[in-house]
Amino acid sequence: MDKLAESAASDAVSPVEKPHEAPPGWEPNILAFACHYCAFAAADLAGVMRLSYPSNVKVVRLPCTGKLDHIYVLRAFEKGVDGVFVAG
Amino acid sequence: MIVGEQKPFDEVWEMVRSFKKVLVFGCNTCVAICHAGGGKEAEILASLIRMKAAQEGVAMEVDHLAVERHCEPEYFTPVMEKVRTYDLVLSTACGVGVNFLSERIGTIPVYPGIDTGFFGAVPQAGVFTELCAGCGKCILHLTGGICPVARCSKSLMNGPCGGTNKGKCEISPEVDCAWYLIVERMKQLGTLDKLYEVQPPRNWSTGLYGGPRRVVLEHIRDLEEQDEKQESQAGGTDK
Amino acid sequence: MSEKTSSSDKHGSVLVVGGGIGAMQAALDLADGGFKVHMVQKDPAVGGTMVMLDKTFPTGDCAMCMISPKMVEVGRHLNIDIHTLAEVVSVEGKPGDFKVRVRLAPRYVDPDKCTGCADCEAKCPRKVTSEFEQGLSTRKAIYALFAQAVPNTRAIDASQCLYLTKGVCKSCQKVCKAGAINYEDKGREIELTVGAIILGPGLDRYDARVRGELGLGRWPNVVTSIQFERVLSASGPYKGEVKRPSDEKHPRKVAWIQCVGSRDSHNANPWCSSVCCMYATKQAIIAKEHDKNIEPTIFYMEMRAFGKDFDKYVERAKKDYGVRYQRAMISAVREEPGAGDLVLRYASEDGKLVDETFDMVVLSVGLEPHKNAVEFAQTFGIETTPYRFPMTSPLLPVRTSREGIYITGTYQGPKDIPETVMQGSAVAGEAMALLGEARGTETASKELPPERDLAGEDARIGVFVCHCGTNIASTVKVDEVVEEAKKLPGVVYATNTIYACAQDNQDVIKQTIHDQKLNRVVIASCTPRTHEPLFQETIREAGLNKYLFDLADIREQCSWCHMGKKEEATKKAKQIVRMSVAKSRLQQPISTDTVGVTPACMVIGGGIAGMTAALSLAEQGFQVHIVERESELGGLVRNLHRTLDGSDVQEFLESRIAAVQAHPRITVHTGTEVAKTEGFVGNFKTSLSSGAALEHGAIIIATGGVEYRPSEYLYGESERVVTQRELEKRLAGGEQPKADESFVMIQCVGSREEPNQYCSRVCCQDAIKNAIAIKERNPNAQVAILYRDIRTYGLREDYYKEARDRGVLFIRYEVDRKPAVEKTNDTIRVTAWDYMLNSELTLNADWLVLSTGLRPHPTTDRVGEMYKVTRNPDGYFLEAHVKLRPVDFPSEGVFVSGLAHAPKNLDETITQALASAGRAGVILSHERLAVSGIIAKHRRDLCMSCLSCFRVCPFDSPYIGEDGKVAHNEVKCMGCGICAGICPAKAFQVNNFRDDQILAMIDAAVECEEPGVIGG
Amino acid sequence: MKSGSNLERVIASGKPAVTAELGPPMSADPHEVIKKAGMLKGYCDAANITDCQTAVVRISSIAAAVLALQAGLEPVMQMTCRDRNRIAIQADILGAAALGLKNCLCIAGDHQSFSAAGRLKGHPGAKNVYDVDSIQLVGILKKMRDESLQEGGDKLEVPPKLFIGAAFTPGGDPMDYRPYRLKKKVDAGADFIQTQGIYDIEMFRKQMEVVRNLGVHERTAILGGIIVPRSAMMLKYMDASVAGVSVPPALIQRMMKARDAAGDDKKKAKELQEAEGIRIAVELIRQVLEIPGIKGVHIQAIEWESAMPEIVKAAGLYPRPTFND
Repeated sequence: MDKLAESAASDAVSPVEKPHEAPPGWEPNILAFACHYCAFAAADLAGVMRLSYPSNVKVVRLPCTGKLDHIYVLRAFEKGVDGVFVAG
Repeated sequence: MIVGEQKPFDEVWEMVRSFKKVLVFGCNTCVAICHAGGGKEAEILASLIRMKAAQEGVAMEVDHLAVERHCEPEYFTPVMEKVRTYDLVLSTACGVGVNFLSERIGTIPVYPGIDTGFFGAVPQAGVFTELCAGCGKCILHLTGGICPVARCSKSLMNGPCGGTNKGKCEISPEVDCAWYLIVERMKQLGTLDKLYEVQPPRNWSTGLYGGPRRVVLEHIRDLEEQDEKQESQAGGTDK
Repeated sequence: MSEKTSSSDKHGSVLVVGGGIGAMQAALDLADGGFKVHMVQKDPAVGGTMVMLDKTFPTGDCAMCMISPKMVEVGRHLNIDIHTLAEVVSVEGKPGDFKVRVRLAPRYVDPDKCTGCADCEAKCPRKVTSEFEQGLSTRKAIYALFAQAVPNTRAIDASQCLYLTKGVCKSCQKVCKAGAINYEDKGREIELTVGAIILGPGLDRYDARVRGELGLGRWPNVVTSIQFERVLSASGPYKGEVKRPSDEKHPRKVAWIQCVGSRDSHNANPWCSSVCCMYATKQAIIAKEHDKNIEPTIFYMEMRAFGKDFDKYVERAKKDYGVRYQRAMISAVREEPGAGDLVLRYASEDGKLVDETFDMVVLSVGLEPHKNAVEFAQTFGIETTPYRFPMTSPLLPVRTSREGIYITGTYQGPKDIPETVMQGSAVAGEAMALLGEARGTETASKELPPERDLAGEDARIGVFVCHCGTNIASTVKVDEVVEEAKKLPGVVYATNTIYACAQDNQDVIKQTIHDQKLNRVVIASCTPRTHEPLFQETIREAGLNKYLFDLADIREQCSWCHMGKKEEATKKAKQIVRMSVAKSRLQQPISTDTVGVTPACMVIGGGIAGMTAALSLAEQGFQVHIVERESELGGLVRNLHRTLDGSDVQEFLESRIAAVQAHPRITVHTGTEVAKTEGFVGNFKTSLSSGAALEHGAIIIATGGVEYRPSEYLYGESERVVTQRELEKRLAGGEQPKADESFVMIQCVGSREEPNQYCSRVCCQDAIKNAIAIKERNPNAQVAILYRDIRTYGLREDYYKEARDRGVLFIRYEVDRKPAVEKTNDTIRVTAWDYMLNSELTLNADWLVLSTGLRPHPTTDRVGEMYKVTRNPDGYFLEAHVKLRPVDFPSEGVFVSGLAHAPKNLDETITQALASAGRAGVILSHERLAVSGIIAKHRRDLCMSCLSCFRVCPFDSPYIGEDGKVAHNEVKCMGCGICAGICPAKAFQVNNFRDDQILAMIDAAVECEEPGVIGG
Repeated sequence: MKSGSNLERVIASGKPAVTAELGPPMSADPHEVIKKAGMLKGYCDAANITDCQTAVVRISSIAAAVLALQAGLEPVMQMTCRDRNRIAIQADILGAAALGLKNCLCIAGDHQSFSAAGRLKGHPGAKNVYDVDSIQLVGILKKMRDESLQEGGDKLEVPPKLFIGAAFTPGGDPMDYRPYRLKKKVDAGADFIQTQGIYDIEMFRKQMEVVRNLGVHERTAILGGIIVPRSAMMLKYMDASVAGVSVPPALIQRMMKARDAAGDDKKKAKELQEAEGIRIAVELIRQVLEIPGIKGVHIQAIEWESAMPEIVKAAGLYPRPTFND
């Protein structure tokens, strides 16, 4: 492994892409993957307490966030979801 | 098992960007175990390529598929008809699989999706370590079961060089000095005296340096030889 | 209904009085173990004190998150009847057969009709100070105690209701679409027949207004600790923001005053409340986590961090959170006029009086028996102590003076959550032992129709969209959602319903399944966390496999959080339904397996913990094998002669050993160790070093601990230096101290400093016990105790006082200034720093007595590795959950008790042993154990035995089979799906959370939306 | 005489031998080598010409050795196993002998990732060779010289007459194995041994005792390695980072004392430390030479060749013996 060459390359090209400018009024479409036992319960509590948040957040319940598969996240992005929130 | 790592995505993208119909083709044996190139990783890589293509505005169809092993034709022959419908096969099998499929696929290019590394053990989940270099001439009985060819940075045969520092190799404090381990192990085994003898220069021709290798089981070799004989005899009568 | 009939005159049912965590644990263990439970709770909901807490020490876990599933479980249990707003009026009869009369106060809301939608609460015009929020906010006259209340039937506060007090209003009745409001409710009395009674009414909090000098009720920014819990709580009055009541400003300097109402025999209660040191530490940490600008100071007299990992928690509070611990008594709190700030006056360590200003003051209020504790005890015919606690003995810690009546939790004396839970399981164990033969005689089970075979059927989904009164319908256009559902593939029927969960609607659902030939059901209503089991039961009663159901949450996760945004909420509700239907379409019937249970238990360790557990289980009717390494039973208790209250330990031990040896169901294997155990819950196979082979369904690890053998303070170099245990032996042997004979005791020898940064818990009492014994025999003998903190927690505080009254000298030392000892001609000279006098102090001791700590037993690691159970950094076994599963291990069917778990006193060891017997009894009482449906399914044809699953599974359900390849034990599987996430071969899929189902949901989540532009 | 080199003759004479070290430049300019050779000439019996030490490209050892020879300094060419296979090695050996070189030190060579311990770019991506190791290399040279045979068995018409050397790191771990490995080198045919720099005399004494018990000191000439310390920092670095080198704290303190005596005066601090360094080196030379079985010293004044005359003189090793045939 060419460590020096590698670090030189990463110096030259930042690994983080520059964020695109969001058009005015644009709201992200967000999909959350939530653990049944904690984050999903928290989402429930948010409702019980009538806490308001944007409606374009939807929750997929998982038995544990350890169940999350890479492909879930990628599929969501491929389908046009703007943000994935994994909570557990 | 064979250990590989997925290639940096930018490198993959440069390979595939000019193709219209790409199959990411996984292998479900060694490279699946090291989470580099099994069906699951092929699916992930296909998804990443599709997204990159969409971002770059490149029209591209990307699918994924996986078979048990790429190094035995019986596994991929049944899907070859489908495989041949693509412009490019991006194989996430090890280098063996890429070569092997490439030879048999016809005119479609087969590109590597992973960098094939080494034969590795799995000391713990997600960790793979090189222990054998496949040199073709095993001397582990002389070195306490620890291979100096694979695990000494200089493949030394006669004990540790002067670079051993606190049991670590001079190339990095992270790397164990194989000879340090060998000496300690041989002490435990009570066979340190084996290390008092000079090992003469090795015959490296059993390894990669002797040219590509081939192993043929004896009974198969006999058959091959018989076939050759028959062919030459047949050739002889033709003339 | 009954599975079997009792052969004796004992009843297979138990009355549990109280609804806190201890009572709930007892109820669940009993009901799961085959007994009918009647829970009588004076509040309108269960939950007790724990539901009011924000977080718990020392792990910082969220209290509500932990207790809420338990409450749901209690609320739904087929064999637990909850009677709320209820009080026991009289008890007659004998053990095994009690007649109990219970008075039910009127609720004015019909629980059979009320769906908990809370529309009434919204409409009710009457605001009332909220008891639950400790007066920091308001509730309505019709109310639920708290958001997650179980049962969630509302109740009308008759003293506040405008209609019931003034005859006007009826708003609730008008708005209730379920017709559940009944102003004519008069309450009633019922009679219950039960075999045993468990009392767990808990304790009250000390009313700190009595101590006017501390300013509670006078200065608004002086709050009680329970008020501060609500301040910290995300569901509390300030939504978790730390604010002070007077001006809702963020306080910077916050002071905690400890021992308010505790350890004060003149003005308040003489006992120690056991939990305040730790909860103050927790509150300081959590406050700091919520707001990093807060500077917490805890004013205390003695830091009683005696529990498992408590000392480490306090150290972390100091080092990582900068919590200041100031050893000082606060004499008065006064408000600075105008600012609302508070000035605390105290004497600093050097004796100077200091005035320090704080923004907010928290009073760490102690615990005390309910006002009516004596009457309560009289109702049940049990004796009380002068302090009004129920009378118990350290050797029979959960039994009252009346046979068949047991106590649990703080009612017995102040204690923390895990000890309360432990006692819950312990009383369950005791009741099971008493009523062993009546097990299963009064429990109900359901007769269900056979499941319909769906072979060859396409999905026929029925969708029911719930209005939830107005909860959903006022925000979501339910009709539109129904129309949308009708268009979805696979949906053959869709309709709306006012209350999906209402009893009559269950019949509607069943009829619709029948009429429409539905084979899958989606209900769009509320959260699956509470309502899924109900609907699953409904469709199962209609002959559908219960896993052919999905709940689309359009209330908690839609209407309630998007109020006033009708369009958006409707659109989201449609998407949620679409996701649910997409999943439902791919649902398959799941057959659940059962495995047989060997009704026997192996107990490792024949000390008092092991023997107590064994006797309880044997009484419950199970075979027990005790495996003891030593040649005789008894363990560490063999060295113990008296308890702090003077009970004869040796006599008790002899009686236990005799009982164990005489019991026909107990086999003792002494001089033996476990060689190997294979199998899983219900089906363990063990071979012993003796060659014997055992089959058993559960394992209790009670391997005990050992006493630390000191190397410090001249131990072993002078015969005048002895341990407390050696002194105890001498005293038990009848030694009479001479007048002026001097005993100097040093505490914390080998405890509370690295590398053993934990309190051994027993040593303070041991020292005081021996000190009192010396003084009793010769008041002129001199006893001095050099200590760091005297930790006579709970009711043990009395003995601390007694020792002081008898003239025992207590001299504090700090760990960085330990006493120095040296040999002189005939005495030991001890030099220490006296912090009171600020000078060096020299004591000439005839006897130097070392209070040595406890250590894990040397076999702990080996046993731990054998059963794959982890140890904490100190080497003690780590339980499954520090708060709510204190005797369980993560591996099902394996339990812990006694010193193997952590240092503890004899009564606590006995309690924990009973608890482990209760927990094991629950498992052993089943002929077969059902395997959950939501588990990972393993496909061996896809698996390549890479061991990824094997390495990550927290429950060890994947294993290497006899053929050398990975196999999966579904009995151990908890369905978390970590294996499925990591499996490179996709050989694992979790039932009902299969990849194809999740992907279908993801796809459905974005269908019909404007096409997404990737990358903006 | 195996080679007839000056070094061999000094050793044969029984007088303590002195070798030095000359690092070739990263340059095609021969003058640097010639200049350094001039400085060392007369103060040592031969000087090692390093072979791309620390895996950094410099004038090749053979070429630089020839330059030194022309400048009147007897060279010890170094041959690492890193860069050449046995074909290239033997070819170079024949060439070197043909050019008149008579001493060769066989070593494994620093790994290519070394790159002057990271101070230079180097060539960490290079492919190393290590066809043979240093012990095998000694054996090959001996076979060429004494049997006129190549490693593969083919005959050599005129064998290379070389005085064969090898290295010894007495303080390297595993320490108890090191003397046995030294014995292997001698068994393979090493005529002389140069050790890694010694600061810990006690350790070296103990290792030499084992060496003597193995009888190795009688079959080869062991030259103790002396690395002339130049600053306290250098000593600390070597103690912490250089494999097989440990520096007793007392030596480091001596150096620090010398540095601190100068206060804030940097120039003076350098002078004082260099003077102390030379004193330490001289003491070490004397101590090493007293150890039974030691036949000389290998003095490395790294990039400080100018210090050699003073050190050699102060150690009583000047003038160097000369032979008039």
